[in-house]
Order: sequence, then structure tokens, then C-alpha cells
Amino acid sequence: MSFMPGADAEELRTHLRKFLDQHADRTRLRQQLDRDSGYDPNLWRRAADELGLAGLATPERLGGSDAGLSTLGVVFEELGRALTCAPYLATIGLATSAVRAACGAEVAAPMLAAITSGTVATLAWDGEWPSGSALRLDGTAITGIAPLVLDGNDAELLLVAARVDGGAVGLCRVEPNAAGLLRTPLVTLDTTRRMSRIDFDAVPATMLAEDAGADLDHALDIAALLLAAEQVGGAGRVLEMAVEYAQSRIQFGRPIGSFQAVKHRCADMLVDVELARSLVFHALHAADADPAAAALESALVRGFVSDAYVACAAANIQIHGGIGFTWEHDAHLYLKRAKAAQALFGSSTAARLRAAALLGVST
Amino acid sequence: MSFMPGADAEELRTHLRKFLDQHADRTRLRQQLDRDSGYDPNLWRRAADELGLAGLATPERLGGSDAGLSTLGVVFEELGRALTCAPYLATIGLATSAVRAACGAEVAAPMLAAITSGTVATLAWDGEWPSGSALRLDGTAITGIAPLVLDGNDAELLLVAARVDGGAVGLCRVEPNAAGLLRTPLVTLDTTRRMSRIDFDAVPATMLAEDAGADLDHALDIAALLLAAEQVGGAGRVLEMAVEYAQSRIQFGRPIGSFQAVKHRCADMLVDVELARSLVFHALHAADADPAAAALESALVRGFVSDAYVACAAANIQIHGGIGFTWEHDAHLYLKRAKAAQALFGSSTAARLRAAALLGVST
Amino acid sequence: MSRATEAATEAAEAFLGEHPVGPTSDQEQRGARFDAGLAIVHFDTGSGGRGWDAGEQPAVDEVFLRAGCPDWSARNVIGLGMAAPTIHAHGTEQQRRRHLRPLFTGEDIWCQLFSEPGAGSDLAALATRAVRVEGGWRVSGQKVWTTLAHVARWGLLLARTDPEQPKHRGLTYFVLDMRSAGVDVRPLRQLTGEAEFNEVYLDDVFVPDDAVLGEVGGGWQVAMTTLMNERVSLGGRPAERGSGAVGQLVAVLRQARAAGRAGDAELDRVMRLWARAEAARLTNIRAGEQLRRGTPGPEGSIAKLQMAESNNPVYDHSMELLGTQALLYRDYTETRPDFAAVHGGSGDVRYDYLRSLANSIEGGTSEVLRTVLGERVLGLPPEPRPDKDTPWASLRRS
Amino acid sequence: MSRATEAATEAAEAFLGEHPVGPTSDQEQRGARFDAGLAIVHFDTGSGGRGWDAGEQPAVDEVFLRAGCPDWSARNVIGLGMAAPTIHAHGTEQQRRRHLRPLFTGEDIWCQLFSEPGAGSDLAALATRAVRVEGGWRVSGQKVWTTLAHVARWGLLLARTDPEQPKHRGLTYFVLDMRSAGVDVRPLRQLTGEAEFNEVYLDDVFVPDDAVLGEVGGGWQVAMTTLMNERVSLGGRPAERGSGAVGQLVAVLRQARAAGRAGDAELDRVMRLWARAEAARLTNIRAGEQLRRGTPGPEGSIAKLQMAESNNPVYDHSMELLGTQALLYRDYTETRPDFAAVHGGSGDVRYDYLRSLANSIEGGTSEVLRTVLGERVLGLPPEPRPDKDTPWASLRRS
Repeated sequence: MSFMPGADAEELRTHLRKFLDQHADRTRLRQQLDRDSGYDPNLWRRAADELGLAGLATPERLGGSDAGLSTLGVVFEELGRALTCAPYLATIGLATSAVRAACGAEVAAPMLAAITSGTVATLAWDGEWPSGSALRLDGTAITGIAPLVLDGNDAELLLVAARVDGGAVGLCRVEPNAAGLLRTPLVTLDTTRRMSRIDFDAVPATMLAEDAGADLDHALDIAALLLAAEQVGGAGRVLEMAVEYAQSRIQFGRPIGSFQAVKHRCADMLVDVELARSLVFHALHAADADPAAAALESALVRGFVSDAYVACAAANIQIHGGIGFTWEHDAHLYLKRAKAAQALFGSSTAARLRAAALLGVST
Repeated sequence: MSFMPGADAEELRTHLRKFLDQHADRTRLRQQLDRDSGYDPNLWRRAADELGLAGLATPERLGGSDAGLSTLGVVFEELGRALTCAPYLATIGLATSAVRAACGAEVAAPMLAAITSGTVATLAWDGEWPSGSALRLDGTAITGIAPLVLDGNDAELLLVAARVDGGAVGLCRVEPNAAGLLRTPLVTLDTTRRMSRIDFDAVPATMLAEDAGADLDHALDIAALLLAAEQVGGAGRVLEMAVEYAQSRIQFGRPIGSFQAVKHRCADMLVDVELARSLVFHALHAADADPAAAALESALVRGFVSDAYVACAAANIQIHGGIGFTWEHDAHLYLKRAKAAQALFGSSTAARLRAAALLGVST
Repeated sequence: MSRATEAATEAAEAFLGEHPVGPTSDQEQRGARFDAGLAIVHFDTGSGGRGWDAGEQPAVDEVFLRAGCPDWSARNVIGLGMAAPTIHAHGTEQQRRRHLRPLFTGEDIWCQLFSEPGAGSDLAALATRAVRVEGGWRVSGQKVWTTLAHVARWGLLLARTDPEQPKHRGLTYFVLDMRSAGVDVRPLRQLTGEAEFNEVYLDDVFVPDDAVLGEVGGGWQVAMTTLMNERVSLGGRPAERGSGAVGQLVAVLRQARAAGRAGDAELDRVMRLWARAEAARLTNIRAGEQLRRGTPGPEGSIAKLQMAESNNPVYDHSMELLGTQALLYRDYTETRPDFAAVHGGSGDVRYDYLRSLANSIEGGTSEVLRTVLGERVLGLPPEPRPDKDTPWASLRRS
Repeated sequence: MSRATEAATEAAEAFLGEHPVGPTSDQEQRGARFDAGLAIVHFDTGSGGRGWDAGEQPAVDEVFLRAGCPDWSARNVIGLGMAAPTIHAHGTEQQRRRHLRPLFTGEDIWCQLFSEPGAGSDLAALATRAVRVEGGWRVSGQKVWTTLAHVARWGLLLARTDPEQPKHRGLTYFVLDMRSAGVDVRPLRQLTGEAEFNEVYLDDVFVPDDAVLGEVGGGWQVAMTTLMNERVSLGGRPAERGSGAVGQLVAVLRQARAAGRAGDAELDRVMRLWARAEAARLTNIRAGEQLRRGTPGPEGSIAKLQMAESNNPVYDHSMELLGTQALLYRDYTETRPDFAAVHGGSGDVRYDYLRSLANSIEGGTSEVLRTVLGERVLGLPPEPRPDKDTPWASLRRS
């Protein structure tokens, strides 16, 4: 009856947290940030093999576990908590959702199987929504610029939303090493999540699904919901960090957490985190039960959760004082993740106005 | 050089505060609230006679002191601080400003002289701005409804903004006891400020100024600026109340003002009050120097000051706890004054958007 | 629906088959329901319950409400919400027998005599004194913020029996007969114009020994049971999405938009408030589920703080959307309601706005609730508290 | 313009007539300006001033800036803003002579060695020890958040000379030669990528007796002079309406509106931020006027708190208006600026946003500033402070 994750999902959480504590700790995170690639392929493969992480959104007949959005939410929450650098949002949130939503079973099967066994995937488009993508498929070649592609340089399976001969938007696939394709890594505000600009100059493409605009928009809504779960995980973690510091940092002869200014601010963070958690898991539950609910739910959740994470990450820096402002301390990594996540799939304001429209409040 | 009130205005403040402490204290305020009339005529006359309060906006040759907006701001601030029940906003803020802005010297003279010697006046219109008044002057008779007229039942000099034969809006005068005029007192949220509904059924009117729409809108901007000064006075007073209570109320063995939750909230109130004071006196100073600045300045000031007063008045209740929620305590009188003042001349949001337009930010 | 819940529903339906709504008075029917153990189902048999899980209560209530039985929760909010669990947890067999049935039937309305002018957030500092006399106690003092005292038959009274003990330790909990000589109930008018609350003056009131609930000197522990249930009850029951205060907000927004008084700025603000209220509603549901599972978490306190804090902004913004209608008021005539409505819903946004100003004070100020969350949930260290171990008589007080 | 201000302007113009910009180096010209008493005009004659009212300084500065003289305030922010008034107020004649002129000419850059890892908001708890030796002191400890230490010739050092005294009483204020043996300056990288600040390690550094500023054990009083001037300087100088951070905000808003990414919701929020920033600007002007009249009021602390608090929301909202451009960053390469820019204005909203996160920490956290307003301006009672009278050595510390 509850919309919160069930016992199986919580068990997965325990395993995953242990795995990440062991293999994706703070030291490795810092090492990863200095590398060209946005993830650790060994870690990625182990997570796929040992925990089945890459197959959670793949049907069982293709080797996945088709665990449902609530369970995926738990995984994203944990990845957000650990600030894991991995192309999970691109591969599972975006590309897998796109394939499942847009492609027929036969077309989808090899791609989902590849993803399940560890292939990194992403979706490229140009514009606010995939259905409005300004990339053009003329005949069998794509031309245009996708200015911000999640994990665009790491992706082995590159999906593209392109307007087919000036008509509807279709889902295509291009080879990452195809002629005419230029992938340029960008300096991202959030160094834990890589993005690339991809230039398409008549790049040969395979059509996967025609007239897929609505399906791809749905995939983006699903990705936004999973991102929201990731944001909750991060917000929960910065609250932990703030509380730990407030318990141990002594000023004026007592822990700063004994001062109401700090204590009440932590309490406000707790309220924000738990309200966000309620919203997100309810939304995932609702979208699991009825995919058509995803649009409204993602719009409803997005503004609150994005703003709450930024507020908590900034409060964490404030509570840490100067040390929280240093490069050395992890507080800023969360702040940047929060701030970038807020901007990733449209602004909080845009999401609220969209939710109002979908609720029928604005008419 | 400073935009803050000068020495003369501060001297007037001292006298006025003493006068109000003596003649319009808490007990008399409470008595006044139970009366049918919205003010104490004796007090009003004494303020006019002894302090020249009614003539502050009247030219010197008509017996006034033409003290300027900054000085009027000090007076409104003190009246707001003491929560004085008097038709000052209607008479000086609105009616006097309207007469001075719209009427020629000869037409204005007798009315300003009357106001200076203590006549209560107001301005009636129907709509957001006087220039958009839906009251109709057909020939020499006014018809329509002014749904909310400040001190409409107490006014002896009743000015009306009416559309002349379907053309421009003119400023007229009607006799308060004219046939066809029905004044109905309303139950106001803020019981310290009375309002009436006035029904006009072919009420005979005297034309004071034709095509006066822009002038009357200017008068409303001036009234809004003076209201803002009144709001600052009220906000300053509730801060004092909160601080006094926080110093004396003991819980957990110490004054509640020693707890950061209360102390920091008082500090935030102080910031709001002083920021509001800066905005308002700068605006009055600017409008004194250049009347054309009044529109922008009033729009700029309105949202901040209205919201700050409501926030401070609500914080005062919160700091007082249960006692602040009682009818007996004065905290609610300030809260209601604040909340009604916020709604009186258009919403804070509307003012901000208007300011954006006047600043050229929205284009 | 779980099997236990199905069984609960069936039992309630079976009872209604035998005791249909209509033939008997509501009070008689509630009496029979109590006797059948379907009143408060997790209570003991004979005390109005069947020893079931508390989580089955909503299903049972639902059956009765659907059958058209009146909802007494606002009429006897203290009785049902606080007196019942406190008496069930701490009362003697005799006290349970005396009080629980008439409390449930509505024959006895209850009130709570805790707060005092000098003891608000710092409840444990209360000064009402109970002095031992032959066969009982003599109580003198002043209580305040007493909802329903003017219609109450019984009061939950916390009084100081030993001023030489530190403040939490010298208190005793009594059940007070409101008809006792020396009890003077006076209306306390609020800023809404109503006298929803009362002041209760106790002047040498005799309270017999068998009216002590729990141990003499153990009043604070008993009061905790009462207050924990206050948190739950003020937190409210799960509502539908978009109902309640935000429902009114949306209705006012629609009117304002129709009148051309609200654009995207107002819409955006409404949606912020809407999402937060929805999040609080969902968190409240989580709190209920946790309670039912027997693993109460912090969700209840979080939802309570959030509802205390979010109701006023919702009505505040509704007032802005009302435009000039916000300048007027319905009626300030003093009235004395005989039910408790905390979170608005009167249908008049202006009244509800004024009433909402108390939401962050009543049932624990938001400041106290934040401290509770910070210390008990997050484990942050307390402030220095020299008042905790000092004899009450030596404490600095208002 | 007052007569005194006219006279000040004339004096500056007369000086420039004799020492035009160009023929000599900027440093030489500033030296002459110092000698003429037009450096810091309220200082004593011979110390770079003329004993004028501090209120005449802006008029004099204005003449020099208009003539094209470089603005050194960001390059030697500690020297001009803090070292000069502290040395003028507490220094010996010898110390004034040694330090004020090269400080003003820019020959000597200064830094401030106050904060420590364990002493932030609670500065008086600092642990850097100065032990008396023949002819002076040996100092060991670690300082942090030291702006410009990597280019500084001198440092304002606060160190503990008597650990057995309560924390405010055992401190001594020194002028530290940053070239002394044992001084190790290490860059401290911030979340912007820059190393704007430094850590300074002091390992048995010798400081001669004549480097003590004020009394031994009286360091806290001297530090108060420094910190009061920090408040003023970080509060910023009067800016034009709509300039600074809100100017950037409006520029970004215009771009967003042109791109169809911002409607009335964003506009309303921008205007809220705009009005608050304007109010802070005006309050800062009031603070300046009060200072000039010799009647400093609370306006300075209010403006400081407001600017600390409002800058981040302005840049935060600017980031929202940037849209997807907010996902990218200019460059995280570590650089080491040799000037201090606190309140943004780099022209890149993303850098300014990140930098603004420190505004509510540096120069006194917002929490400390609220306590100062509450206690010193409003007269609210302090919290229990057992740490104030305890010997430092017995205090609980981080």
C-alpha cells in the first residue's frame, strides 16, 4: 500500500551502499575527477555484474530485472548520496527509457542487452524537449549541433533525436566513431558529471523509431524523476555532513550544533530532505502504476526537489564555514551537483508552470 | 545632501510623538475602535490647531506649511507607529494630493483652506486607478458604485473621480448629504481604518477639473508613498514590541530574547525595518525633488515595504506566542493594519511588475 | 488491503448490521460500538477496543463514517485525541471504566489544563499548585488556551505538587471535574473575534485522591503521552491531494485569474506552496504508515512542523489573490465555537488567514519543534540548560 | 557640498596642480600625497592626514580617481582598510612612521593573520602561541583565510601570550614581517578553483619587541579596531542604483526574456531581489552619512548583514536565468589573484555565484552578525557564556 520503497528495494540499497563505500569512496572520487573519462569502467562493469545495476530497467527476458521505478529511485538516491561519477543517468535514466518507450521489442532487444551487460549509452538532441529537437535527419544522415550531451564522450551507444525530413522527430542511432561526428568535452560546473557538445556533419544514422517525439519526451520525464531521486540522495548526504560537523565543531566552548541558529537550520534541512523524499517516491510509485502520470509527477517534483537540494548544499557550506568553501572539502562537489542538476532538465520555474498547466490550475 | 528627514522634520516628530502618547494612547485607541466614527474629532482638530498637521500639504498662502513629502513621511511614520485612527491618509494623502495635482489655484484654494482647518476629505473612484474610474458623470450627475472609499462615512469633503460623458476622467465634488448618495460603512479587516461603499444614483456634482486622470493617478502614487511611511512606522513599532517582550518574557529560566531563534528573528525584523525606512525616505526625497519620479518610486517601494510590515507584524505575534494571538493584546491590530495596507493600493506583485516596466527591465 | 484490515472492516460492517444507523440515538449507538470493542481498536477489551493494531483504526472509522455516523473528532478533540490514550495508558481500571465510555459516546467533553500565562513553550515551569489535604488535594492557579473548557465535563490537569524538586519532577497529573467548586471558566477572545479558547481559574479546588492519573510526582511522564498524541492529532489526517488550504488557494487563484488579477508570478508562487503542501501531506501519510508498522520515525514531527509553517503562507498568499476583498472581514462579533478547527477550512480565506497565525504557536511553537527535530531526530547537542536541575522554587520565571 | 568638503576638494586639486599624474611613478605620487596629508585625511599631520573629518575622504579620493590615479583599494585591501586605522590608533610614533607611508604608496602589501582552523566565528579562542624570549617573542601556530599573504610584506598577527587568562585577555597584537624565518605561506584553494586565500604556518618565528602593537595582553582591544574597519570595508562603498550584482541579474534577465526563457514569474523574483539590493545600497549610504556626522548607528551592521545575505540569492537566481549555460564553467584551473574581489562583478555569473557562497561567512558569519544586531543594537540579552571567564587553557575547543 505504501508509496515508499519496499523491502527488496531497501535490501538492494544496503548492498549498493556497501559496494559504493568500498569501491567509490572519497579518494577514488577525487582521482576520478582528474581523469579524462567521466567514469571508472571497472567499477561500472562490476556494478553491472555483481549488482545487476545496468539491467534494472531491462526486461527479464533480455537478462535484466525490470525492477520498476521505485527500485531505480533507491539506486539513484544512493548514487546521488555517494556522488558517484558514472554515466548512470545517461544510460539508464535517458537512453534505456528512450529505447523502451520508443522502440519495438525487436529493435530494442540488442540495445537493452548491451546496456545490461555494461554498454554506456546516451541520448542527444538539440532543444528543450527531444520532440522539439533541431537536429535534422535528411535521408540517412544527421546534421546539426547537440550543445549539451550527457556523457557524450563516454557513450558507446549514441542515440539521437532528429527531425526526419522536416517532419516528426525520430529516434536514430549513430556510431560514436562515424565520419562527420565531432565530440567535444566541456568544462562542466559539476565536475562529477560530464557533458559534451556533439557536432553532426551528415553523420550516417540508423532509424530506430519514427515519430518518436512523445515517447522521447516521456523518457525525459522518467529521467527527470530518477534525477530527482539522485537529488534527494545528495540532499540527505549534505544534511548528514552538516550534522556531523555541527556535532564536532567547537566554538564558544560548545559544539556549534547546540546553537539554535545551526540546530534549527539543520532541522529545516531535515524537513526539506524528507518532504523531497516523500514527493519523489510518491511520484515514482505513481509513474510505476501509470506511465501517463510521469509528465505531471515529474513537473510537480522537479522544482521542489531541485531547489531543496541547492538550499541544503548551500546550508551545508554555511554550517561548515570557511572549510566548506575549500576545494579540499567535499561540500562544494555536492553544491555543484545540486546547482547543475537544477539546470539540467529545465528550470524549477518552468517545471512549476508546467505542473500548473497539467493540473489545470492555470486555466 | 542626505535623503533622510532633516532636523526640522525630526523636531516635528518629537512633538507629534509626545502629542500622540498623551492624547491617542492605547486606551483611547481601544475606545475609538468601538465608536461609529473612524476618528476622534477633538483630537483631529487639536492636531490641526496645535501641530498644524492638517495643513502640512497646503501652500503657505492658504495657511498651510507646505512642508514637503519628507516631512509628511515623518508624520505618517509616527501615525503608523501609534496606530492612530484618523482620516489622515484619506484627507492629506489622497484628497489634498488630488486637489493640488488636478485643480487650478482658484478652485483648489477653498478646499485646501478647509482641509487645513480640519475638514475631513476623501477621494472616491471605482477601479484600480482613478484614471480608470467606472463612475460616470452624465451631464452634472454621477452614477455608479465606489465599492471601497477610505473614510467614506466621515468625509465632509467628498471628491469623486468620474468619467465625463464617456470621455476623460474628471475630478468632481459632491455634497455628502446630496440626494441619491448612499454611504454604507463596511466591516474592515483593519478596524483602525474605516472604509465605506458609496452608491451614486444621479448625484449632483460640481466639476473641479476636467481630464484629470493622470493627475489623480499621481495623487494615488503620492498617497501610496505616504502609506509606505506609515507602514514603516508600524513595522518599527512591532519590532519594539517584540524586543520588549523578548527581554522580559522568561522561559527555560532565561529571557526568550537570549535564544538565537528569537534574537535572530528580531535581527531580521530590524534589517527589514531599516531597509524599508531607507527605501521610503529616499523615495519621498526623490519625489519631493521631482514629482515625475513618484510613479517609479512608489512602485519600487510598495512591494518591499508592504511585505516587510506584514512579515514583522506576524513575527511579533509569533514572538509573543499565545498572548500575541489574543484580542486583548495590540499585536493583532498592527498585523491587520499591515495586511490591509498591503492590499489597499494594489498588490505587492502588481507593484513590482509595474516597477519593472517603469525601470525598463521587463522589455 | 491486508487481511487484518479486511477483518476489521468486516467486523465494523457486521456491527452496523446489528446496530444500524437511525433507530437509536448517535450516543446510544456509540455506546454499543464501545461495548463491541470497535471504538478505539488498539485499546484493551472492555476499554473500547480489541487489542488490535492501531493501524486498523482508519478502516473501522471509514466504515462508520460511510454509514453516516457523525464525526466527533472536532467536537471532542481533546477527549478522543488526548484523554483517551492517556487514561488508557496510565489510568487505573476504575478510571478507565469511569471515563472511556462517556468520553467516546460524546456524553463527556474534555479539555486540557496544561498551559499557563507563565508556562508556554516551557510547560514544565507551570506554577499551578496542588497541596495535599485530607482525602485529596487543593488546587489553585490559572490555566490558559483551554479549548472547549466552556463545554467540558472533565479536564486533564497538570499541577505542581512539589516546588522543591526540579521542574520536571514535582508535577502530578489529575483528572479534574470541571463542575468542582472553585473552577471558573472565562472566554479568551482571539484576534479572529472568536473566543475559541478559555482561561480557567482554579481557586482552592478540591480534587480527590482517586483523580490522580499515574504517580504523584510523575505527572511529566503522563503529560508526555498526552502531548505526543497532540502532535499526531494536530498533524491532521491524510487528506486528498489538492484539498484543504491549498484547495482554497487554487480556488482564489482561479477567481483572480478570471478577473485578470493574477499572471505567472502569482501562479508560480501558488505552485511552490502547492508542492510544499503536497509534500507535507505525503509525509504525513508516511508518518501514519510508520505508526501502523510500529516503527514511528521522525516523519510525524516533520509533517507537524511543516503544516504549522506552511498553512499561514498559503492563506497569506490567498489574501493577496483576493485583491481588495482582503480589506474587509466577515464579522468580529465575539462567538464561542464548541468545536476545534485548527487548520482553516472555514471557507472564508480572511478568517482562515487570521486563524492560521496561531498554527506556528499552538501545539508547540515552531521554534520548539525545530529544537525537537534537531536534538531528538538529528542528535544535535542540547543548549546549556541550567534550569533543568534547579529546584522549581528557585527558578527565574515570567 | 559643505564648505569643508569644498576645501578638501580644492586642496586635492591644488596638490594635483603641483604633482600632476604622469611625470612621476604612481608610487612616487602617492608618497607625495601622503606627505601632503591627503592620503587618509582624518589621520594626524605627519601620518598621511590633516586631522580632518573622515567624511571628507570620499571627496578627496574622487579628485584623485578622476585625475586618473589608480585605485589601490582591492590591491592592498588589508593595508588600507585595516592596518592603517589600527596602526594609526594603537601604534607608537615609530610604528606609524615605519609603516603608514609604504602602506599607502603600495610598496608594502599587508595581510591579516587572525583566523585559525579552530578559531573562526570564535576568533578569541585562537591557539597560535607567542612565547617571550630575549628581545622579543617566538611565535608558532597556523593561520588561515589569509587574503594576499602570498604578496604581503607585513601581517597583522594576533597571538596568545597568556593561556592561563580567559580567552579575550591573553592575546597580544603583533606586526609580523612576512619575510621572517619560519613563515610559510601556502595557497588555499577555494571551490571557485582559485587560491584567493592562503594558509600561513608559523614555526618558531621570532618577532621583536617593537613589533607589539598596543599592550601585551591587550590584543583583543586592538583587534576590535581592525575588525570594525573590516565591517566597514566589506560593506562596500556606495554604488549606483542598479549596478553591481543586480545589474548583472537584470542583464541576464534581459537575455533570458529575449530567448523566451523568462516571464512574469522570473521578473517578479528579479524585482524582489532588486528592491532589496536597492534598499541595502541606500542603507549603506545612510551608514556612511552617520559615520561622517560622527554618530555611527546600526545602519552599517545592517547593510553588512544584508549584503552578505542578498548577494548569493541574486547570483543564484541569475544562474536560473542562464538556463543550460549554468551547466558549464569557465575554468577551474588554480590561479592566485593578487587583489580581493568579494562581492562578485567578475562578469561571469557562474564564477560570481560560486564566490558569493562565501559572502555570508567571510568578515563575520551571518549568524554572528545577527547576534551582534540582536545584542548590541536591540539590547537583547546574551546567551549563557561560560566560555567567557574560563582560562583559555581549560576551554573546550575544536
